[in-house]
Amino acid sequence: MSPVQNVPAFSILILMLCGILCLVLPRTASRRLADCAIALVAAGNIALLLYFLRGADAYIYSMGEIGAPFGNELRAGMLEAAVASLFSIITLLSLMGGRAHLRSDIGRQKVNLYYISTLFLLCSMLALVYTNDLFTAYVFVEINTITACGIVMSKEDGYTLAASMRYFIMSLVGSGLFLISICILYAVTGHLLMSNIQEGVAQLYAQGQYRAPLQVAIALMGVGLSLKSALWPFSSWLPDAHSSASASSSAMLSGLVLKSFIFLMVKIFYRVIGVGIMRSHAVLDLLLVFGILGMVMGSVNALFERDIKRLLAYSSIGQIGYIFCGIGLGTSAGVAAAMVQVAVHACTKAMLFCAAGGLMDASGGSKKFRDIEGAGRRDPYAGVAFIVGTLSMVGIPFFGGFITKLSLVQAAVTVGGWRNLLSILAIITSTILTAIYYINVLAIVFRAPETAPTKASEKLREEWKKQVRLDTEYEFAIILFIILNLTIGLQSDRLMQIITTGLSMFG
Amino acid sequence: MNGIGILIAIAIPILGGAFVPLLDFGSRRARESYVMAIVLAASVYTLSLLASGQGTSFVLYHLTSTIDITFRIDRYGSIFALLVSVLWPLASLYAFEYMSHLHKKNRFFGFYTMCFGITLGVAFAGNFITMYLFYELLTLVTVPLITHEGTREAKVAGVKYLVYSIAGATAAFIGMIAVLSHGGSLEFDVIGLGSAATPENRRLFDLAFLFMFFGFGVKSAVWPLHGWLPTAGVAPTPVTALLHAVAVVKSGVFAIGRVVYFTYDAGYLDGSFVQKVGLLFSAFTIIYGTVMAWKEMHFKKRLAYSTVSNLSYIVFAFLLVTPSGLEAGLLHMIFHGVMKIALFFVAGAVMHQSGRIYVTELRGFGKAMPVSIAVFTVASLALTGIPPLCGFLSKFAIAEAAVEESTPFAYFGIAALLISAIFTAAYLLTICIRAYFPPADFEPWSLKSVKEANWYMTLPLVLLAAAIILLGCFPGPLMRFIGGVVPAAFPGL
Amino acid sequence: MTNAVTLLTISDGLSIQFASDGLGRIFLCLDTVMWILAAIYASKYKEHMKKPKQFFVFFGLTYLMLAALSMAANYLTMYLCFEFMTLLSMPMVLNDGTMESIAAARKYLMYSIFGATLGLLGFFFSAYYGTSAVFVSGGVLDAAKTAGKEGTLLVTAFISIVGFGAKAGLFPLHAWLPTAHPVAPAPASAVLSGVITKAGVLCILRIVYQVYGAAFLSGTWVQTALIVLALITVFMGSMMAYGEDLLKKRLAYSTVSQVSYVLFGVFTMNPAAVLGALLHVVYHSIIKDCLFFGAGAVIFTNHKEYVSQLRGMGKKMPVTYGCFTICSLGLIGIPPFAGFLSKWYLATGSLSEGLPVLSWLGPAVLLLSALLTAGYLLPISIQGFFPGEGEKEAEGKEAPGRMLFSMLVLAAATVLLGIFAQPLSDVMQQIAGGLF
Amino acid sequence: MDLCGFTMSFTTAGIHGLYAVMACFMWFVSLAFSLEYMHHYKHKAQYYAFMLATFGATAGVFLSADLLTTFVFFEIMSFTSYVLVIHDESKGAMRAGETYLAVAVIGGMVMLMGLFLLYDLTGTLKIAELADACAPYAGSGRLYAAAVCMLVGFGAKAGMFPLHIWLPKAHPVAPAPASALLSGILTKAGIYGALIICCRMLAGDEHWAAAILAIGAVTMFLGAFLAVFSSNLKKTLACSSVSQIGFITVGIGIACLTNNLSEMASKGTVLHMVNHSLIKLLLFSCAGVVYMNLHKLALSDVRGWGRNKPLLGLYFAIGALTISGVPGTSGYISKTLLHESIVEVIEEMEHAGEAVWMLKGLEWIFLISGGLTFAYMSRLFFCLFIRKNRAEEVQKGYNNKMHPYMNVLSASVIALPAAAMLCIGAVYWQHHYYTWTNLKGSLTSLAIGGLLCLLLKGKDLKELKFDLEDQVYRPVLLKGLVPLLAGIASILTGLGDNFVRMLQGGLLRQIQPHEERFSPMDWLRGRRFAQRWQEIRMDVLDSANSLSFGLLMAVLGLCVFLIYLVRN
Repeated sequence: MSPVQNVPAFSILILMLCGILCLVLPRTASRRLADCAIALVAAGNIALLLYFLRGADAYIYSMGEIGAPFGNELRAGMLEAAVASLFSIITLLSLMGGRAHLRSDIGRQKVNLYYISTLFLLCSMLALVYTNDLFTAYVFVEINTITACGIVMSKEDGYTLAASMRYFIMSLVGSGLFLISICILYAVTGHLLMSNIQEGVAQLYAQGQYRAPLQVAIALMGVGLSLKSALWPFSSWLPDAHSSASASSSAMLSGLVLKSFIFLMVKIFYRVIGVGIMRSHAVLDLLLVFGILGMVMGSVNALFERDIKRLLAYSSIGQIGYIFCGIGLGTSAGVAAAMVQVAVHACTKAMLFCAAGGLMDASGGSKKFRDIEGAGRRDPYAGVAFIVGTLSMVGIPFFGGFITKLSLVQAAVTVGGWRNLLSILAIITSTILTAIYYINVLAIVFRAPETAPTKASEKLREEWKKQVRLDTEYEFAIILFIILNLTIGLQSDRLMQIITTGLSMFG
Repeated sequence: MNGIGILIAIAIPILGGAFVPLLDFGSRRARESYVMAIVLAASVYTLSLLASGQGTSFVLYHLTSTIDITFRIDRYGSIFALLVSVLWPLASLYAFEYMSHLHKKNRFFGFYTMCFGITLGVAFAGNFITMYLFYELLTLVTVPLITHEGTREAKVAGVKYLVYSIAGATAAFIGMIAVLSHGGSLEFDVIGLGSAATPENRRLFDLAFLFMFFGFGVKSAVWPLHGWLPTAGVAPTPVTALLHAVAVVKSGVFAIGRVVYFTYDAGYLDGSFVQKVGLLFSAFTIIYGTVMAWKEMHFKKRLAYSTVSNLSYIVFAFLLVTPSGLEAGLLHMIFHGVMKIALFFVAGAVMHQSGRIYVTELRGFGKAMPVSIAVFTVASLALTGIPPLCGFLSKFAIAEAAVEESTPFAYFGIAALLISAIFTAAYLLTICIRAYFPPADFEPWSLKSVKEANWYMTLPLVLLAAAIILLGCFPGPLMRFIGGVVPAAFPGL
Repeated sequence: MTNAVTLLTISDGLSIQFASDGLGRIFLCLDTVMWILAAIYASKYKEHMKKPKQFFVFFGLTYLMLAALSMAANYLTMYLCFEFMTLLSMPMVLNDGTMESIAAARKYLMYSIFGATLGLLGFFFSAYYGTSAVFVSGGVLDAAKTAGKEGTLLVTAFISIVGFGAKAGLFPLHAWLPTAHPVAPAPASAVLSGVITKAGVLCILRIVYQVYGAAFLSGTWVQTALIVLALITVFMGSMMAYGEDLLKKRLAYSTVSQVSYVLFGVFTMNPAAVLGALLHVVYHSIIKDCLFFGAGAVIFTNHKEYVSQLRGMGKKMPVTYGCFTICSLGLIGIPPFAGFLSKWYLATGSLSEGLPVLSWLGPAVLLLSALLTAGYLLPISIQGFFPGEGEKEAEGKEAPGRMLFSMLVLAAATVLLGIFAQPLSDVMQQIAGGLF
Repeated sequence: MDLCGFTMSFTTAGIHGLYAVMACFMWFVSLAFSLEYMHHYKHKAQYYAFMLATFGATAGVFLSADLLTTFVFFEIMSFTSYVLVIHDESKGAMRAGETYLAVAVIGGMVMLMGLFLLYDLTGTLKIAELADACAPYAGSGRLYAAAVCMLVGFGAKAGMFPLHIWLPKAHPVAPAPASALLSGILTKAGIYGALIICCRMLAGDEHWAAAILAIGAVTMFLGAFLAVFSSNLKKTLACSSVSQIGFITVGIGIACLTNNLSEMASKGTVLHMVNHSLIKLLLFSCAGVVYMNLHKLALSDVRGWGRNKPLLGLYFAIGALTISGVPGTSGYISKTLLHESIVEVIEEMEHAGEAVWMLKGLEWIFLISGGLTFAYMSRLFFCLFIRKNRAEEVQKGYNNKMHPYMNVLSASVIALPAAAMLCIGAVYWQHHYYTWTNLKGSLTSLAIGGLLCLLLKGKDLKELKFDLEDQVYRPVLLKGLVPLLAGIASILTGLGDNFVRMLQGGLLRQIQPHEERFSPMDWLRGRRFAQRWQEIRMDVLDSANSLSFGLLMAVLGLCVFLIYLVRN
């Protein structure tokens, strides 16, 4: 039992503790505390990842000494460590990236509350990643919902409140369904710990009993978590929520929150219900079809958008579709592709949202394309970040997007029949559409001002250019983001290894 | 000279081009000399590489366990590199003068020079992934060149070009991955599918081939996917001349050649269903291209459609999957590049000097712009296939290869060749007639304002005309250089 | 073709070679003589032209190409010279610069290039299936390679012959002749129909006898199809000429029909018929040039284009009309003059070849066309010399000296070659024999 | 001697020589006569040039030893004689010349075709070798084809039935000496050819002989019939030529039938040819004299002119008597020979038991046409020399013989042929010609003639309305055949051009500058429902963002999940 092994428990506890402390500390102190806490957690998780990389096997970490039925367990493997460290790094970077907006959007006195909800958000995400107990998972799902709505509501203008309320209600519906499915599982198998439930379910399937309740449980589980992670039919809340929130919060929401629920769904499917049953289970076809619809519909809607943040939100729906298409393929290669997309999309989308924040600063806070024209020239950091983001989204080698497309196509090609054809067609159309609207935005962002339509907007742009304040922290975050994306792109080989070994340890 | 030389050859124009928009040049002269220096350095270096560095390869980066970015100079790639590196300096010289009255020159020349490096990347790519990388970058770099003039028309053309290219690239990418995942090797020095081509996954390899054929077919303007080429005619002439006659479209055809000869081999493709499909589509495009060229009265659109048809010459030759077919295709690739760039330059010169874009407005230009129209006549005679000039040679080689193949599809190809020769004569020579022999009641003073372009434009024209004539009469060394490809592509022979 | 001179070797299979053989020599002498006379004629006619300088430039260049064509030793050189001859002779047609002449020139160019391209098809196949690039009497096809491929080779032979037939005014592609001639200046149309159509005939001769070989083609459906085409052209040409009022267009249609006499002889692939064909080549060039010179003289001096306007001109232009009448009689085939002998050999050759129906139908059509030729040529001379006393006095003066000189030379040639034809027919006999 | 690219051979053997001499004699007489005749004519130089040229050509035709040489001179003769026909360029002359030339050229072409077929069949055209060259192909169709073609050629020149139309028109318009030669010698050239065909190539072929006899009979009767009804002096003589040619054709037919064995037939034919030439020379000269003085030829005008011109009357009488075959004249001898040859053949055939009625009919037609000949000749003689002109003063004008109507030279020259005929008659004055059977034949025809002459005396017969050429040949040829062929030719010529024009109009239509190409997107954008779609989309978007829509979609998704999972 090397000291590193208890990193998961410690990281959750530290985040809770700091969350509470922030309540009482003054503004600047709470800011520094939150940053340190997140940095510490990130370091811990990276150490854990290195530990696993040196060849250790996944282990169960039981909380306290109480026995099985009542005690609580965490399970840590290479995949969990990697995802957790990624989440924490991105949260840190998003906070730093969106700092300027926090000041202007949230106002002085409420900043502490913002830090509290961020910390608790990260704590709940790490818990979802590590937990091995269904009920704990439900508890942290609830915490996650509340804190996510919290960081959305923090912006306090009429439109955001309406959007967050809509987001809150839809999430509660999702977690409600999730709770019902847990109750059914508990009623049927009598256990709450994932490993025990798995044995129970395996027995039931073997004896052929309770087939219907199990199906219903899986269905509710699927719908609940899809709703939380914005799979296409259930994603109508996402565009308003993510676009109206402030830069850092939308980065966290799009990048991390959605992914945590997906990670939970994968864990439940493979650890609770078991690989054998899931391989040929009908829910995967549904996930594949809705995933494909999501890919296409997300991109189509993004094509017609004239507001940069809504465009990025719709693009998230599309990318989530990608992930579910990977899961829906049913093979381990498919899930690996999904996991790669989780990692890559997290980094890219967070960076894009921060860059969008920067562009909005450089064009007087407006999100409309008309005003953003030439913003890339005024705020070069945001411009370059946007270029890297677009290249990755389009799938140019050397960038993250390429490896996702590569792995997904590899997975799709090995699967035979209609799945193969449908997914390939979807990939082609979504790549084209993504390329169109991203490069369209790129063209607008970098269009030389001379061709802008009116004289008046000429003068306006001049003052905006003067307004751009030098914000070192924001630039530092953008640079880090770009480095993170490039490393993911270049080190994609090692990332692939981590994910595949992680998955093999997963079951 | 180890592999690093290849990287340098590619890096000089890309980095050089990237810096152009950033440096602010005092005068036009400074920018031109800088750009010309970069381009000349790159092409001279590449030519020296071609001479000495045959066969060296260099692994830049291991992307994943099975895939890495490698560069290799093999005879097939060096032919394309030769064409590009010879024509780029000429095109740049031409572009300096042409762009004199257009705005945003820095940005234009930046992308223009980067494009040179990326095309070299396509030529020297060692395996499919590297070629795909540079293929995609080529699209992204050329989009701003097309939308350079900023008019609504240019933007529509840019988006259309982007959509077609991205769709094509993705389809090719999927085909490539299908081959990779089923055991085929993507390396270009491993010829053919070898053991992987077992009967049961034959259908999948056929499907993959079709995906790749039509994927790369977008750039080489095969019939259903050619829509973007004529609309891209609105771009400034150096772009249409160099990219849409030489670099971009030829990279599409070059990629199809890689697929046919290096990923699949003659054994697999000869007589197969996909070969028939390919031959049929390319032969039909030959006819479609020339007929549309005859129908189009807009000068550059007419030349664009003529490019559509001539590219399918090369695709048709490649798909014959015989050594003579490969040689014929490469020969036409080079000759068509030279001829078509000359024609586009003349079109550009006419447009630059007199602003006339329609073919019917060229009456009496024979006297007004003697040099340009003379070069135009030489180039159109060559393209029509009049013997001493180079056009005939490649047309003859393709026809010979088709006759050797002697299958119904090959004969349909020959018929297409002849029909297109007739239409080429129709839509090019009528322009020469209008230019040289205006009707009796034509007042020469109406062209008083039109003078011959200055030496920036006429020098490349004259050099190209000389090249057309010399290549036509003394193709010996070039044909031997191309002959070297056969042992690489056909290890069995 | 022995001792070919190689001007330029492009690649192993392709080279531009020249060699002089019997056939080539006939055509070269013919071109040279006709060109000299046309030049003399044009030196006076140029006052009537708008751009004489441009005319003479292309006049000379076309001669150069024609000479090269007759000396061409392989298919490639022949095709090259053929294309350039078209390109260089086209400006002569649009010399007047009227919109109509430009349209006619474009039509001429397009038909010839269409024909040449079809001819190219023959080149592709013969280059592959043939043994030697140089023309060899009796055909170059390599028996081993063409074992299974006769069908396709016959098709290509038919297409390339019809292609080159475009220049010789063979039926499907003859339409450019009647449009190009009325607008071209007289010396140009004289040379165009007298000599340049013969270039097409020369190419067809080379292809039939020295690329595919008479043995390969005779007796096949290609031969029958080609003879039928030739006969259709013979009949159609003379029929259209019979009804045409514009003098030069009438002569153009007559060219269409007369050149198909030659083609009929070539396609019957019989030594006597070929002899007749070669003779007719010479005779037709001489006669037709003289007729066109006559027509040109009438236009030059009295600006009258239509036949109906020429009543009674014979009295005013005795020499012109004299030559015109002699040549018309020659063309109709009245014995003492030149035309008769070639018709004689054509008919006897065709009959002795013994093709099922065509052997007698051929001569019948030839004679019918001769009758029609009489129908459209004699009235001109008759109305010229014997207008009938009722008509008013036609005004007009005789053509200038240099024009008359050319016409007189040609008329004399018609008479002399008609009567003392033996030396000429011996030479032709020897050459025709050599082809088989 | 090889000329025109092949060897021309000449011979003076047998009939060739005879007719060459005849040609010389005829030309001598007519030229001498035309000295005076042409005295006040225009284009004299042209007339004499072409007379000599025609003489040369005709001599060539007769002297040629092989058919090719014959054809060469035949063509030259046609064209040179054409100029003689249209000598005075009057409207009638031009039209007649046109017909003459057309028949000549068509005849020439068809004969050439015959020569081709013959040459192809036998390999030789030498007249001497023809007989045994054609023997092996006796009944073959190709030989018949060749023979028919050649017969058309020669028959056209001779004036046989279907192609005789030019004779009645050409002679009246030609100057008298020329028309004398035309009907005297040129027709004989045609007969010369026919002779070669029948007696050399197809001697002894019944079918061929029957055909020739039929043509001969028709020509004979038709000629005579037309002559009786013609009201123009020269036209009557021309028609009589046609009829006499018919007689000679019958003779040839008989010779061919008897395979040259019947000596009477061949001698009769030759003699009759000679007689006819001389008669026509004489008669046309007389007509020439009449025209020379009166410049009129219609019988009604010329009536009674010769009453006080005994010399002319004598010449005309000699001619008339000889041609009618009155016993004692050379005409009688040749006609009797022909008649007897027919009778001989009839007896022979009767003896052999074959059907003879056809030949009997022929004999009767022979006699009737002989009678008709006598009738129209006597009508001419009476009209010219016996009857008085209806108008008194015209008759008075004719009577006062103030200036000589023909000078001494022409008088003596005309005397020559008359004298020649008389001495021929005398030479053959042997008895056996005058046996009763021979006499019976000629007397019966004379009786018929006399009877007819009495019947028609005094009445002025009007011209025949029916004219074979205008009613039949010209309409069929010019109005029917030529437009049809011209239609076909123009369709063929237009084929290429129309195809190209159709292509350029349709498939290959060039897009003119500034022509808006139809682009589906713009079309859609402009349509009314495009705006409508815009509004719909805005509403959909707004509602899509509402919560209720979100919940609705969630519920739908849940239902799909449940249904799908429970089902399988």
